[in-house]
Amino acid sequence: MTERRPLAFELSCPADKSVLCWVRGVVVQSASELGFSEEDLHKIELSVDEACANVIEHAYPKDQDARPLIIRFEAEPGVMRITVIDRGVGDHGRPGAVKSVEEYVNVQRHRGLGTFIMQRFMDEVEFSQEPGEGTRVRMTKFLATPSAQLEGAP
Amino acid sequence: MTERRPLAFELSCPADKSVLCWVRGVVVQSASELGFSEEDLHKIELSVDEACANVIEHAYPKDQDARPLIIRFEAEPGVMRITVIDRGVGDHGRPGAVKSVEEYVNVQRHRGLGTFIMQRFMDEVEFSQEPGEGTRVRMTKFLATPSAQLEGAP
Amino acid sequence: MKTFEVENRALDSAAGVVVVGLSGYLDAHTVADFDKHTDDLLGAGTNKIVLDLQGLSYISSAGIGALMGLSQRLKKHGGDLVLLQPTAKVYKILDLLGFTRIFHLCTSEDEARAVFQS
Amino acid sequence: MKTFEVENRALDSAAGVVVVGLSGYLDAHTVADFDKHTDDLLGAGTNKIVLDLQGLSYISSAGIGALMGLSQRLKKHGGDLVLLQPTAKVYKILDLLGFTRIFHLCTSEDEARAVFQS
Ligand SMILES: Nc1ncnc2c1ncn2[C@@H]1O[C@H](COP(=O)(O)OP(=O)(O)O)[C@@H](O)[C@H]1O
Ligand SMILES: Nc1ncnc2c1ncn2[C@@H]1O[C@H](COP(=O)(O)OP(=O)(O)O)[C@@H](O)[C@H]1O
Repeated sequence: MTERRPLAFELSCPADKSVLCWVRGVVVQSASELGFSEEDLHKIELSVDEACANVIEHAYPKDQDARPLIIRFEAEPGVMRITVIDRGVGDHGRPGAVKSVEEYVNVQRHRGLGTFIMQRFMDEVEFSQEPGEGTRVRMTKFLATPSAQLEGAP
Repeated sequence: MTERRPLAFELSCPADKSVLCWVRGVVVQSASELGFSEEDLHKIELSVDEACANVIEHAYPKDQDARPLIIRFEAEPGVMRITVIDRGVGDHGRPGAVKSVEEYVNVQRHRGLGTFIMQRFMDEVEFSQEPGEGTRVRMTKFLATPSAQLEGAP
Repeated sequence: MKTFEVENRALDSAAGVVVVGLSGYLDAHTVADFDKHTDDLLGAGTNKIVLDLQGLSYISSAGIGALMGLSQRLKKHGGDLVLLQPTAKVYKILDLLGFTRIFHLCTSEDEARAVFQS
Repeated sequence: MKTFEVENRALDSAAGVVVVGLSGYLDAHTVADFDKHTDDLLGAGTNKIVLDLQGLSYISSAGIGALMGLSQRLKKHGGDLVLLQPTAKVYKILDLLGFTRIFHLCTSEDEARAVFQS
């Protein structure tokens, strides 16, 4: 039978809220080809959504026309990396994520849940940003090995 | 309820046979959001596959490492345009497609079916190529209006 | 194409409880519709809401934040928010993040009704 | 991850008819597996093949070309190719392109067997 080669691609589209559903669809479809569990697929879907929603909401000045949202997807055996890239302001000095759901609930202004989700659901999350160069969020998820899955089972 | 904005995006990935299945998945998912019928989705899926398979098989010299395959997707009300782009040789002087399945069957070397499929299944197909600049295949599909769909029904 | 819908269905108008059904996905895009709908309800004096989540296929932080905000506003007006029958996927998302500890979740309308009677 | 599989199942070894089951998708990527498998069969003297397409979810020109080539080679050796029970989608693709006029399609193994007895 024919085996798949590792998948690598880049998506680019306008940073508009209406693309979120589509991006989730593409990312879940691609990640599912790598053999992630349903729960991991939910985690990946949500994390990518949060990173993209941040680009859409925070990266660009309201009046800017060109608002690229770029999603880079790289798979190697056992590991998937997704990088969400914008060409926006980049100098936000990210106000740390909440540490727990309880903290989020008690804080007056509900913020920081997006970063909490990415950090909780992905194995590694790296932010990098340069003023005027935009932001990159690089998220890594390891495929659970069969034995690790067994250990996780009840 | 929230309405979708027209979708526009660009995919780029290595021109390798293993990406075909993934490209088909993304394109079908995206086209289905526009409301194409199942039959039209089959036609779109096959046409894009043929254009991409041509890039993978014909666009690049065997020994070339960087082999980009780019798929541009643009939707406006009632119409979808997909452009399949490569940066390859571009000077192939495309040997006309077969005119019918019977011609294809009788010809010794089975070639030209890909172009036949694109031209048969899409509403418009335009090829453009420049030596050394690669090839672009721009395919347009119109959404059947409800009345046109009724006319087409048995 | 419809991606999200929110609609009222009265459960118990005597007790002032409104059932609101959600369908599709609740994300940063569709949350504006949800906020507008629930703002209208609060403006009309509603303070007890059962959100029927049977038709909801996905929720992101934007949606969770909206549920959170709604819940707190209803409580401030002496009412409450109950989440009814989330799909397995939405339940999983809420649960993995710890929100099943925060929200009031019910598996039947009877159970939801009882919350407001106690 | 498996994307395409091809496997032999003998239908009637006395009559020399081999049933070959396909599953997954047959495109420019997977067609090499198909070609290798059918080359081996022809090399072993098979000239009558029933291709069971019940599990095949997709076919592109590369796959159709391979079926075409196989059919012509089998005929040259005094045999034939019969396509058994394509899925609705694969049937639609073949039909829209006119290939249902070219290939021998059957809806049951009995029908396929009869083709080779006549
Ligand atoms: N791509 C980005 N460009 C600019 N600022 C960003 C970007 N992503 C996040 N931020 C900043 O980081 C903050 C934290 O983001 P997040 O944890 O997702 O929570 P929220 O979006 O709810 O505020 C945002 O409020 C914003 O100020
Ligand atoms: N992207 C491309 N770059 C270079 N040559 C191409 C490209 N696409 C098609 N061709 C040429 O056009 C021919 C016709 O293609 P097609 O109709 O799909 O049939 P087939 O691929 O079966 O030959 C190919 O054989 C090839 O020579």
